[in-house]
Amino acid sequence: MNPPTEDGHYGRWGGSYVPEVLHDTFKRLKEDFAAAKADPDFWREYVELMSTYSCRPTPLTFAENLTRHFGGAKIYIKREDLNHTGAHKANNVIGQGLLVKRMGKTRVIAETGAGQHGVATATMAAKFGFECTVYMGEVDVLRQRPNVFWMEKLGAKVVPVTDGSRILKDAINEAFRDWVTNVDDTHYVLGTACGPAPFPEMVSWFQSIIGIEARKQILHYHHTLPARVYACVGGGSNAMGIFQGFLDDDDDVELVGVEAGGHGLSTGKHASRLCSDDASPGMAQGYKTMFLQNNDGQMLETHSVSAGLDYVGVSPILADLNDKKRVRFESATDVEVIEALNLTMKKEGIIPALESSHAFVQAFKEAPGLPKDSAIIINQSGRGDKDIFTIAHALKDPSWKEFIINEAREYQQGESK
Amino acid sequence: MNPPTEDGHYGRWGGSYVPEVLHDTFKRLKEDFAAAKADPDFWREYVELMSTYSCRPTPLTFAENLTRHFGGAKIYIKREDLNHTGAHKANNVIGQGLLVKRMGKTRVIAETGAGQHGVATATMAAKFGFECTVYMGEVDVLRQRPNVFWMEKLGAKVVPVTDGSRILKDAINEAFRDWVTNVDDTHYVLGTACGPAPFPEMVSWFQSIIGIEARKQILHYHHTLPARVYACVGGGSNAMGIFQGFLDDDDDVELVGVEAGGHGLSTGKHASRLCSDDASPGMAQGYKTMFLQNNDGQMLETHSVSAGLDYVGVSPILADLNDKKRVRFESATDVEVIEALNLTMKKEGIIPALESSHAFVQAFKEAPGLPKDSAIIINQSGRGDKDIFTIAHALKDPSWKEFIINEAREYQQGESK
Amino acid sequence: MERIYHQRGPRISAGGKQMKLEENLRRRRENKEILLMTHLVLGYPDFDTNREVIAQMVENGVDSIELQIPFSEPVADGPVILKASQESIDHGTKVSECISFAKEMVEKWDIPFLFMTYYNIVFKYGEEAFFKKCAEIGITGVIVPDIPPEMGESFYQFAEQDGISPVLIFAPTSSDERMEITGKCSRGFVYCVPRKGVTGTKSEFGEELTQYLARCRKHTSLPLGVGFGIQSRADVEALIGKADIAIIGSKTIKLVDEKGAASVGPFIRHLLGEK
Amino acid sequence: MERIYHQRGPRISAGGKQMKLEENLRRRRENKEILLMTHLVLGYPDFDTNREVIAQMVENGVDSIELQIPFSEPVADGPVILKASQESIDHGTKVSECISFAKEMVEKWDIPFLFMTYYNIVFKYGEEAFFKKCAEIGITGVIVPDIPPEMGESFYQFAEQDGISPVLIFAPTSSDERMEITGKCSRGFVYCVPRKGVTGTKSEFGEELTQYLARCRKHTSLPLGVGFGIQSRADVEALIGKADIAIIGSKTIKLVDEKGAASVGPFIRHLLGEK
Ligand SMILES: Cc1ncc(COP(=O)(O)O)c(C=O)c1O
Ligand SMILES: Cc1ncc(COP(=O)(O)O)c(C=O)c1O
Repeated sequence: MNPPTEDGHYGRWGGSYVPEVLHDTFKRLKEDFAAAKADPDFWREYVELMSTYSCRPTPLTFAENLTRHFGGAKIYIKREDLNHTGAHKANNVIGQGLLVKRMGKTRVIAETGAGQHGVATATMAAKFGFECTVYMGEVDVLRQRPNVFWMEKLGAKVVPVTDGSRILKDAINEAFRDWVTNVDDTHYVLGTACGPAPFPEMVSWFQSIIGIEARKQILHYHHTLPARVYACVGGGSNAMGIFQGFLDDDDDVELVGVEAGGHGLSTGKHASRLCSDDASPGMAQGYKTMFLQNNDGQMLETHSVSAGLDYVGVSPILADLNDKKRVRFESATDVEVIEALNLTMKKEGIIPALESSHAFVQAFKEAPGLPKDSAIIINQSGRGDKDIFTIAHALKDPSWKEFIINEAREYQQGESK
Repeated sequence: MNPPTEDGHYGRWGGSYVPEVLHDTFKRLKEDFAAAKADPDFWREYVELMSTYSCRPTPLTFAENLTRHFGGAKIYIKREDLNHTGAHKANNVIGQGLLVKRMGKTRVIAETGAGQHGVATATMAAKFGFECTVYMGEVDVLRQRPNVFWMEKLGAKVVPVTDGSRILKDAINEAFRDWVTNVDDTHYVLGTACGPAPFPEMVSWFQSIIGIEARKQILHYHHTLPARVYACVGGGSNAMGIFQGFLDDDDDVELVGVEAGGHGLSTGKHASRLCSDDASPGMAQGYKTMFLQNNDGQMLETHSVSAGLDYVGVSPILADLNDKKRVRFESATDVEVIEALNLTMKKEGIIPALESSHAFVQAFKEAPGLPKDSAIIINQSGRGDKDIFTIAHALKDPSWKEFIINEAREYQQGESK
Repeated sequence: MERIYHQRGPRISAGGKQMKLEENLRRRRENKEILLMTHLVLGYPDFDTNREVIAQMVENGVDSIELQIPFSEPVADGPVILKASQESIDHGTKVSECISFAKEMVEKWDIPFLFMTYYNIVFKYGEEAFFKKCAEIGITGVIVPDIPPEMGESFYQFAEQDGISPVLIFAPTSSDERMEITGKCSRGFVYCVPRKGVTGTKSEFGEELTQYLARCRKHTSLPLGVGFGIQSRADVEALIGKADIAIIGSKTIKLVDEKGAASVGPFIRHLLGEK
Repeated sequence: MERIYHQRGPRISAGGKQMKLEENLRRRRENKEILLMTHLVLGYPDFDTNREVIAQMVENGVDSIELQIPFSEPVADGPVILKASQESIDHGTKVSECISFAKEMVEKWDIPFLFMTYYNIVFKYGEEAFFKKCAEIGITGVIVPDIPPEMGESFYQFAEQDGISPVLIFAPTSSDERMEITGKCSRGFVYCVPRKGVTGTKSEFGEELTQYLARCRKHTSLPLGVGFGIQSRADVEALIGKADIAIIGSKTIKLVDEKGAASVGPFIRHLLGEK
C-alpha cells in the first residue's frame, strides 16, 4: 500500500487538522510511530504479544455448509472473533499499547461505539498498567451495557457522553477534548483507521496483521488467491486490516467494503458514507473524508442496528481506494443483517457480530454467482455475544423478554437470588 | 496415563452401569472410540479441525502483573477461554462430533449446567449438520439465559428439566432418558469426564490437547516444568485435560484440582466431592465415584456461584488420582472466587469464567510461597462473559441493575426500541 | 362383586426357605393365562396410601408387586415415577422405612413382593446387608436396572447366596449374545422391555412385539414379564400366549393421583377381564 | 451610569477597504490598558437574544466580538459552547442566517466582528466564497481552530486575498519553532491559550502565565489575546501589561442562560473595572 503524503493525505483525503494545543503531541506521535514502524523488533514484539496474549494467528475457517448452501464460491471466514476480547479491535489496542509504553505515557483514553474498542482498550490498559478513561455516547452506553460493565470491572472509567446525538462521533469529540486537556501523560487510543494522521496509517498498520495472515492461509488452503474479500466498514479498520493482504494484487482480488444500510439508503436512516448520496467531502474530527452531513456541513444523525458501524465518517484511506476504484463499496440493511446472522449461526455454528454480519450479507449475495473453484474470504471482525441484547430484541425472542422482566422484578423487589 | 480396566474402572471408580437398553450402544461406542483412538488420522483430523474452526493451540499467557503482585512463582495462564464458544468444552464436543460422523449417527443430545457445554454442542451440531437437543436444569436455564438464547439461535432445542433439583444432575438424567428412547440415531455428547465408560476416557482424551500444548509451551517459555498446575473441577474435564500433560512427571509437577467451596465446606452448601466430608462412594448416572449424597444414597443439593461446578459427582479418573495422591484437591468459596476474578480482570485484562476463577483462587493462595524462579500454570477453562448476569449480581453493580430494570420496562410497555 | 384373594394364609415355602420367586410365579401361572404384576413407589404419596393401594391390588387379583424404593436419580424411569420418587424423598422417606413397610406387606399378603430400586441404594446400604435384609423380611426378588451382570459380580453373588432373585432385563436392542448372558444371570423371571424408552411410554403391541417376545423366549426358560405401557385389558390380552406376566407400571400411580386408592381395584379387575 | 460606546458612526477605513483587524485593534489599544473581546454562539438561544446581548456588550465597552457559527462537532470547545452550538443547530440555525445576522451587526455597530467556527463550515461553504462573503459583509477576521497552517494553504491564501484576518493560536505546548510558524501565519492578533484544555476551563493566572505570555510576545509582533477562563475583573487585571486583549468566552453564555441578556452589560462594566 502506498504511504500517505508527508502531511498525512491519501489523495484528497486524510490530513491532520488538529487544534494547536495538540500539534506537538501529534508531531511526537508521528515521529514515535515512524520510528516504531521502521523498527523490525517492534513489529516482532507486537506479533509475539498477539500470539501469547490473544490467539494470533486467528484461524481461517472453511464454511463448508454455507458454501454448499449457496452453491458458488468457496466461502472462507477469517476469525477475528477469536481474538481476546472478541474482535479485531484487540490488534489495534495492543499495538498502540506497545507504542504508549515506548513513548513513556501512563494514561490512555478512548472513544467507543459498540463498546468493543472500549473493552479492548480497558483490557490493554489493565495489561500494561495504564490509567484508562473511555468515552461512550450515552445512547451506546444504553445499548451496549454489558460492555460498559466489563470496562468498569477491568478498571476503566467509563464516561457517558451526553452531548450531541450521544453516539460514537460525540464520544470522539469528547475524547479529543480530554486529550487537549491532558496531553502530557495521556495517549488517545483511537479505535479505527480514521482521525488525524498518523492514526489512519497507524491503526491500519496494526490491523494489517489480519491480511498478512489471511493471505498466507488462503494460499495454504486454497492454493490460489481469493476472488473477493469482504469486510464491514465502520471507521474502516478491520477492512483496511484484511484488504492490505491483497491490495497489491490489483484486479486479481476484488475488495468489497460493506457499510451500514440501516433502514435502507433511501430512508436516510443509515450510515453509508461511500455508497449513498447523503455523504459529501468534509473535514471533521481532524481529517478529511466523506461525511454524512447536510449542506451547511453539520453532521447528520446516522443509524445502524450495529453500534460499531454507526459513524458519520470513514477511513480516508478507504475514501481514496474508493476514488481509485480499488475497493468496491456496498451496503447491507438491518433486516438483511439479521437474516445473514441467523443463517450463519444455524449453518456453521458461528456467531458473527452485527457489524461483521454486514460483510456476510454481501458475500451471500455474490457467492452463488461465482465459480465453484473460486474462493472468497469474509472478515468476521468480531463475535456476536456482545450483541445479545440487540439481537434478542431484533429477533423478538419471547423467552429473553420474559427473562429480562423476571430479572428486573427480582431487582425491584430487592430479593436476593 | 494408565488406561482403565477392560470394564472401564480406574481403581475403585468408574465402570459402566447402564440400563440394558443402552448396553449395545455403549458396546459399539466403546469399539468405535477404541478404533478412533488407535487411528492416528483421527487425532490428526481432530487437531486440524480445532486449529481451523477453533483457535488451537490456545496461547499460554504470562501473567506478568499478577506475578509481580504476588511476588512468588511466575504465573502462566492457559487460555482455553479463547476457544470458539469461549471454553475448553469446544475440544470435547468437536472430538465427539467427529466420532458421531464416524458412527453415522445424525442426532446429538447433551446435558448442560453452565450452558457452555450446551452452546458448544449446539455449535458443533450446526457445524456437522446434526439435529440437536440440549437438556438443562430449569434453575440453570434461569441463571444462564444468554447461553440458552444462543443455543436456540444455533438451531438446538433446549429442554428445561423441571424434575429433581432442576440442575446439572437432573439434566444428565433426562438426557439419559432421551438416549434410552432414541438409541438408534442419537449420540449423547456427554460434557465432562464423567458418566459410564468410555466417556471419562473419551472426554479426557479429547481434552488432553490442552495438556499436550501446555507442556510444550511452558518448556518453550520457562525452559523447565512448572512446579504446580491448577484447574477447577466440576466434572473434571478441563482438569484432566491439562493434567495429562504432566501426569507422568510424577512428583516434579504437583497437580491441584479446585472444587466449588460454595458458602464454605462447613455450611454444607458447596459442591466439593473430594475435599469435603459430605461425599462418599456411590454409583449414579452410570459410574462409580465420590458423590455428595446422604446416608441412604440420595444425592444432595449442591451449591456454587458457578453453574459449571455445581455437580454431585466427579470424574472417576480424578477420584482415582486422589486415592493415589497424584492430584491434590482444594476448594474455593464463592466469595474468594469473586475476589480472584476482580483481581485478574484489573491486573491482566483477562476475564476468567466463574468456574475457572476457582483455580485462580488456589493459585493466588500458593504463588507467594513458591520460589521466584519457579512457574505455575492456571488453566483458564473459559471466559467470564457468559457470567455477566451472575457476576453483575454478585458484585451488586447498581448501573447493571438499573439497566435491566429499564430494559424490562421497555418490554413491559411494549415500546419499540 | 367382592372377592378376596390371597389373604394372609399359610406361606407357600420350599425347603425351609421361603419359596423362590420363579417357583411361586410358575405355580400361579399353572391355572392362569397370564399373571398380573403391579408397581408402586414407596412413600408416595405416603405409606398409608401405599397400604391401601396394595390391599386393592392384592384383593383384586394381582399376582406380585414391585415396591420401588425411591432414588433421587432414577435414570430408567419416566416422568411419573420420577416425580413420585422425588416427592417421596422430599417429604423424608427413608430406606429403612421402605424396608419396614415391605416387611409389613410381606407378612400381610401372600403374594411375592419385589424391591425395585437403583444400584446406589443397594450399594450404600451394603450389598451383603441388603440381600440379608431382603431374605429376612421375605422379599423374593429385586429389580435394579442399573447393575448389569458384568458390573455386578458381588451383587449377583450376594443375591444368590441369600436366595433373592435378581430380575434382569431384555431390551429390543439386546443382541442374542447379550440375551444369553442376561438370561443366565436373571432369576425369577426376565423383564422384557417391549420398546426403547423409559417407563410410562406407550407401547405398540403389534407383530414386532410378537417376534421380539419369541426371540426373548429362545434365550431363557424363565417366565417372561412384559412392562412399560400396559394400560388396558386389550393390552393384557395381546400378551396372552406370548408372555407370562403383564407388568403395570406408572398407570396405577397416575390413577391414584387422579382418583384415589379406591380406584385401583376396579382397574385391576378391568385388566383381568372381569366385569 | 449610562454610557454609549461605538454607536453607528463613520467607519474607520483604510485605503478604500475596511480597516484591517490588526490596525483597528492597535488604534483601540492606544488609549486603553487592555481590550475586551467577547463571544457568543449565533442562534443561541435565538438571534433576538444575540442582538440584545451584542447591544449590551458594545454599549458597555467591548472592543470586538467573536460570532461563533455553530458546528455539530466543536472539538475545541467545552460543554457550555458545545451545548449552545448543538441547541442552535437543533432548532434550525443555518449558516446563511448567521451570515445575514453578522452583516446586520457589522452595519449597526462600529467594532470589529470576527467569525469563530470550525473548518468544515468554511470547507462546505467553499473557502473562496466564504472569505468573499466575509469581506462583503464586513467581517474582519476569523478564528478557525482546526485548520493549522500546514493544512490550510488555500484557506490562508483566500483569506489574505480578501483581506480577512485569520487568527491563529498559540498554546503552552507550542514549541518556539511552532510559534514562529503560526505567528507568521496569523493576522489581526494571536489567540494565546493560557493552558491546555478546552474553552470554559478555569485558568490560573500565575507566574507560569507571565512567562508563557512573554514567550508568546517573543514570537510575534501582533497583539496578544488571551482567552479561556476569564471570569472577573481580577482576571482581566492580571493580564494588563502582559497581553493586549482579554477574551471572554463561555462565561457570558452562562450568564445569559441564568440571568438573561440584560445582565451582560453590568458584567462587562465589572470586567472593565467600572463601578
Ligand atoms: C466487531 C466490530 N466490527 C467492526 C467494527 C467497525 O469498525 P471498523 O470499521 O474500524 O473495523 C466494530 C466497531 O466497533 C466492531 O466492534
Ligand atoms: C468454563 C467452565 N469451566 C469448567 C467447567 C467444569 O467442567 P469440567 O470440570 O468438566 O471442566 C465448566 C462446565 O460447564 C465450564 O463451563
